[in-house]
Amino acid sequence: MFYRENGQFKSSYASDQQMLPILQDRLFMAGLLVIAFAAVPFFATDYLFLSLLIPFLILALAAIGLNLVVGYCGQISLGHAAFMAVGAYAAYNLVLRLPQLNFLVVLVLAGLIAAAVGLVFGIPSLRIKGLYLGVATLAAQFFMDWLFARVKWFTNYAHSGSVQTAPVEVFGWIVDTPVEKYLFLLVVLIVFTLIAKNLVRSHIGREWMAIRDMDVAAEVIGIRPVYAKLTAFAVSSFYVGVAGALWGFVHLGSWEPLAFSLTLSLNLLFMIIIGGMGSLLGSYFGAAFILMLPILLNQVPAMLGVPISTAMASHLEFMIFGALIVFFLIVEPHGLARLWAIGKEKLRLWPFPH
Amino acid sequence: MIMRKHGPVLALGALLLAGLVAPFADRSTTPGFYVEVLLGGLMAGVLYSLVALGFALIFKASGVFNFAQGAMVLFAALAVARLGEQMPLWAAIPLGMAIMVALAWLIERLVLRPLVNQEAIALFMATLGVTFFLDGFGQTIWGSDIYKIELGIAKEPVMVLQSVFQGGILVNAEDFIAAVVAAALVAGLALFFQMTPTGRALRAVADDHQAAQSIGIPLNRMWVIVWSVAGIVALVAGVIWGAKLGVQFSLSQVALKALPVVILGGFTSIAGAIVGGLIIGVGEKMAEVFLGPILVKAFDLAGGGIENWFAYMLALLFLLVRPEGLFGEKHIDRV
Amino acid sequence: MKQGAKRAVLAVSVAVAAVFGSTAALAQAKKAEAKKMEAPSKGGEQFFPVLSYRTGAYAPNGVPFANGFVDYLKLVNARDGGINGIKITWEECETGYATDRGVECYERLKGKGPTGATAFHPLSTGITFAVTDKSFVDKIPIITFGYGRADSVDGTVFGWNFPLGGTYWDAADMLVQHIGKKEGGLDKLKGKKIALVYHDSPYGKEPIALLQERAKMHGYELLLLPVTHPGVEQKATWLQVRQQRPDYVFLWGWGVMNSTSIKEAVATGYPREKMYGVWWSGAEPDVTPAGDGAKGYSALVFLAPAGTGAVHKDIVKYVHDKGQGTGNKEGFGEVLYNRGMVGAMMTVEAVKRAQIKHGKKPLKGEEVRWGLENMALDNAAIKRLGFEGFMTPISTSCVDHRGDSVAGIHTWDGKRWVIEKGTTLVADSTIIKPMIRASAEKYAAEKKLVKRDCAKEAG
Amino acid sequence: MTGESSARAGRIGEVILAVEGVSLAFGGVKALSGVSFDVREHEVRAIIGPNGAGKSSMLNVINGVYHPQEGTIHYQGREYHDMDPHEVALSGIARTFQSLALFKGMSVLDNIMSGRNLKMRSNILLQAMRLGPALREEIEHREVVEGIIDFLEIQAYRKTQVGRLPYGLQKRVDLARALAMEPRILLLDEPMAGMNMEEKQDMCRFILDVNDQFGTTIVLIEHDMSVVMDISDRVVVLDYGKKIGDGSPDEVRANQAVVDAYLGVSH
Repeated sequence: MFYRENGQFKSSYASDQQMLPILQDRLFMAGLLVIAFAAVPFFATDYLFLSLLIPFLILALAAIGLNLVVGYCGQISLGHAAFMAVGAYAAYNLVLRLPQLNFLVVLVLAGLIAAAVGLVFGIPSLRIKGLYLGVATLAAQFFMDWLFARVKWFTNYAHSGSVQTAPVEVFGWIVDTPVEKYLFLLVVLIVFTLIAKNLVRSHIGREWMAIRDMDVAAEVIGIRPVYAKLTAFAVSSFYVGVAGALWGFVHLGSWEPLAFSLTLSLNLLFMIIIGGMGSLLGSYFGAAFILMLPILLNQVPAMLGVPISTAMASHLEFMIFGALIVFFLIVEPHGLARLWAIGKEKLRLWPFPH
Repeated sequence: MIMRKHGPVLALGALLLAGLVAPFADRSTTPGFYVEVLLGGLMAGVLYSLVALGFALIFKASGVFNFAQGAMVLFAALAVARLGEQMPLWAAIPLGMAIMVALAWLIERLVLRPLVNQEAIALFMATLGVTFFLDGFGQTIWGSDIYKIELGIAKEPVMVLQSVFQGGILVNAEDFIAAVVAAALVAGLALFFQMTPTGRALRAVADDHQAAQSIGIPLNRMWVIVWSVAGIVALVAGVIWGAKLGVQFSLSQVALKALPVVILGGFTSIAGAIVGGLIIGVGEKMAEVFLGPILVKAFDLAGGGIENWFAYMLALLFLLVRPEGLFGEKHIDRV
Repeated sequence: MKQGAKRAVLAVSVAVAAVFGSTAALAQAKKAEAKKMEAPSKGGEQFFPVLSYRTGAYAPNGVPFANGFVDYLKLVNARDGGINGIKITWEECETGYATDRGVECYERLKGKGPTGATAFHPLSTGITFAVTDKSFVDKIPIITFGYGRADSVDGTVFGWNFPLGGTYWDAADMLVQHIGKKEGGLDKLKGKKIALVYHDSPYGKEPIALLQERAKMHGYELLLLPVTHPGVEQKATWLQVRQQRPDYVFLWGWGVMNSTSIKEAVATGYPREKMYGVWWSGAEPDVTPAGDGAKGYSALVFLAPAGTGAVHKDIVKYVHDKGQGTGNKEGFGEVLYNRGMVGAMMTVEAVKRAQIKHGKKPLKGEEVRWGLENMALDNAAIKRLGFEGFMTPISTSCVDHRGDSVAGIHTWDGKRWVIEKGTTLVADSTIIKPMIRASAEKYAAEKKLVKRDCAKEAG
Repeated sequence: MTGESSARAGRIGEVILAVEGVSLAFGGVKALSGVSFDVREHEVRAIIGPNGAGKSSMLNVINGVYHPQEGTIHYQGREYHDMDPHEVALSGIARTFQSLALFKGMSVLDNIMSGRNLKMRSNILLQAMRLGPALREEIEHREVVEGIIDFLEIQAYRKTQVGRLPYGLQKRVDLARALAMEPRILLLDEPMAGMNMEEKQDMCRFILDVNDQFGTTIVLIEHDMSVVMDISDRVVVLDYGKKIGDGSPDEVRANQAVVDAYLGVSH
């Protein structure tokens, strides 16, 4: 009744091409932003910030990055945590060696370095596809794990191989309380989401999707697969690199190479499978879901008065993760984002059945 | 023409050969030690091959890249180890096999059948889900401690060939038995595929699903069979590996070692899994023992440990030269 | 720029402006609020967070430790009615030995209970590194007895870390001293070769600095052999051991890595008598999977050896016999179970101690710190608590967060750990102290920290 | 019909594409052996033949998906060698596909817009920010695409995901995407396969309109002889990878080898 586009006519292509063509969507989004910026900071507890919201914002960014290459360009990667590591260590060394740099510049540079590395490991995608590529990206994972653990320069000769960072400072603003971290990350995430949205609805995005959907046909209509695949890898690694730098500086504060292990790569992949491949919104859903599931599994049974042992809870977590992945692949391959879309479709017809 | 086709492969072969000879540049490498490293690599390779064999079998017959093979190895090993506490091993192993067959049936029913005709990548991701499920499920029902499988083989090494090499060569009975079992398994599988009607049907399925179906081969049953066979292969790998290193959660990580093997050998080739496993096993041990210290010295690294990525890099390089792998079949795009 | 994009950009820029404008004020308000939270809390409960790992690659070691820890807490409640009448509550959180999960657990548990978490045992050097930063803000002590950051002994920089009873630098130092003694003097180590087979994580890397320092002094060659997590793949490592033939191997493993190392040592024929483990590589799960092969292998033993004593009788009486035992009594009386118990006991004692200053009420982490900084567990107290023979006295101060580090050596005889009689090892502080100072200074500089002035706090 | 085709015949120009002695083999299987023919500007040229005659292989060779082992292709007087499909596309050759090769996860509009990709220039940074030039470019091309959408009468399906359209419409979107490239030569791979009579007539009309209105040269593969004969100027007949006939529809119809080939198939 209230959610429909009837009567909203577009008189120009520009207005037809805007991000949210339907008025209600725009209102909804504005409301969401107001809540995120104005309401959450006052109501959320430190725990909510530090354990859920802050990691959520960063992982959502990383998931968007991964989604660009897997969901939009169709090139599977099992090693994206490696590019997060590149971003994190690049930022660490930039801050260490060029302390006068503004942190935002550091972020962009870290992203660019990650993009360069991503480009190198994206090269196999020109010769190989699908599962072969997945295994090739594992090479990136294991190589980067090794590199940052072994080459002492990267960790500034820290005797334990673990690095520490001071709180982030942007234009004199020291981002150290949970609220500040949250707001800083929220702004970063929104900016990067907008950029990603722009990319996927521009011709570069169509090139990626064309390669994903039917690579031979894409080439025949003049798309250079080399360019499309490598830009996807580069942009994706850029995003993930920025996310890695934030993960290290804002969330962890100190870390070792294990923080960016294969487990994280697989978790990122699960985020986009469950959230929705080829959907930015899905990246948000997936990140939230993967982050919350273990926490809920640990807490809900206790709340319901059926406490289960810690061991059982973590075994259950494995099992539920696994089962859910299979479930989503079978029942809704486009993930939570698709369920959301179906919900909206229903709302459009409501209260009339058809 | 020949150079263009085989040039890269020859170059890679030359590189491998150079790698095999290079350690002698260092005078301190005695021939005896060299042979020990070689044997160590081969033995590790045999175990990689066993896991890779499971991958290849399933991929060949169902086109599924089964990430869960490692989890199956762990699950089978856990089952045998825990059952072995209640009963003699000769009973625990067949029972473990029965469990693996049941598991294969369940996977076919609950995971593969609903996903039939989906893209390969979706099936692959589904096996990722199966991996997680099995890891959790296995630890729930079997426990998460380190368990033992006693095959009753002496663990202490023996010195052999003292007359040929200075200082002799250290070998383990365990390793040789592992090699023999692996060889027997491969021979058995080869016979199964060549001689039995089921085996022939499986090969037909591998060649062309639709054609196989159209001549009345029930696809679902074939899948159950091939996953069962892969499960039994996983059990053999798990028992051998578990007897050597103990059965624990970490065992499932061996799957990660088998991935470069199938890449190198070609996804569809059983011979490839075996040869690839041996190449990777020898390659990474050689690299770690001989190349590692050189890199550590040259770049002032905090320790070697290059074997973790060396296998992947080797596979990757090979892939760029020959995308279909050593024994894989060339794929042609149709429009 | 046309409507749609323009509107979006406008919305965002307004939002951004609003954020930058309001954040400063908001942040200030929050900071002030944090300071104000001094109000006395109701309810007679002292909350203990328990970070554990009962699943995954490290479960064999994590399970007995957690069981011992929790059983002791249960004992204190059942036998003594809590700490001077204050009931202990606790919650376990599974970290899986992973840093990010550990941080999440820390955040989840730090505010629980009427007064927040008493003190954390991260049970992983990686997690210790990550939560150390947070301790400055949250003011909750982090107890890392026998692990964690070696430089955190320095209480003036690491105000909240308590590596009670020893660090990895101490452990490495003791091992070098021990083999020096065996060789007939530290000068005999010249030209010897020592291999360190270590878990490739902050945990395994910590001792390297000390071993290198000692190598410079005594002229032995140090061979570094990292083993990648989780440590089931060690063939190449031990082939290198076989090639290099080191005179000694120091084992710095955790979880399944330890037993695998011993098995590979058997397979490559390296004598177990020449292998020495750190105190985390000398428990039952580390040797039993290797069967008879582990016979002759030695490790440092620190605080809690295997066996049962007075306190175990109480645990059986008050906890197990009541059907309250944790995890099917798994590991009861083993090295790691006992160590878990000692960990819980030290925390409980710190709370008791802090109650002297702050009163018999639930205490905040900040108040518990005083107890940890003024620990005085002498032999009499240890005996009274039923821990005789399971630990050595510990006394700490604001500057020294460790106390004395004393350990012995025990050897696996194929059935049990046997303590080497008459071997008492004490770390050489003349070597370690300057290293601690240098490393702590570096940390303070990187983090831009203001150091504590202990003299002033005492006065 | 004859009158119309002779009127069109008047517009036919010089040879634009010449295929000489092309042979192609996969492993041991020969798909094409020594095939030669030429295409003149503005004409409608058909390649026909029974299943497995090598028609699709021929198209794949022309637009660079396969590289022949022997033979040459001259396009606009220049020989091209080992060109990749996107280079061929850039030089003005577009095609449609026999088994649909649309980007099924994208909307109709995006599918057609992707045909404009090779004409879009703004760099990735401009696109990321959607700043002036990138946005203007997007709108300019949108206008062209809207023209094509009107031309092919698919206005109603603009925002629909392609995978959900019925087959006949998908074929039209495939044609639209190729047209969006504004090609000089349009290769059509069985554009009428699987259609009913009405749809086939629509498609014929569109093909002739394209040829008339835009002057696009058309190379057309068809399995079904009857339709093709009506709309094409000249016809090449392939069988087992060899050329067995070439000429006007009437000449080909009279060719005994062609008749045998088709009869052979129907047996």
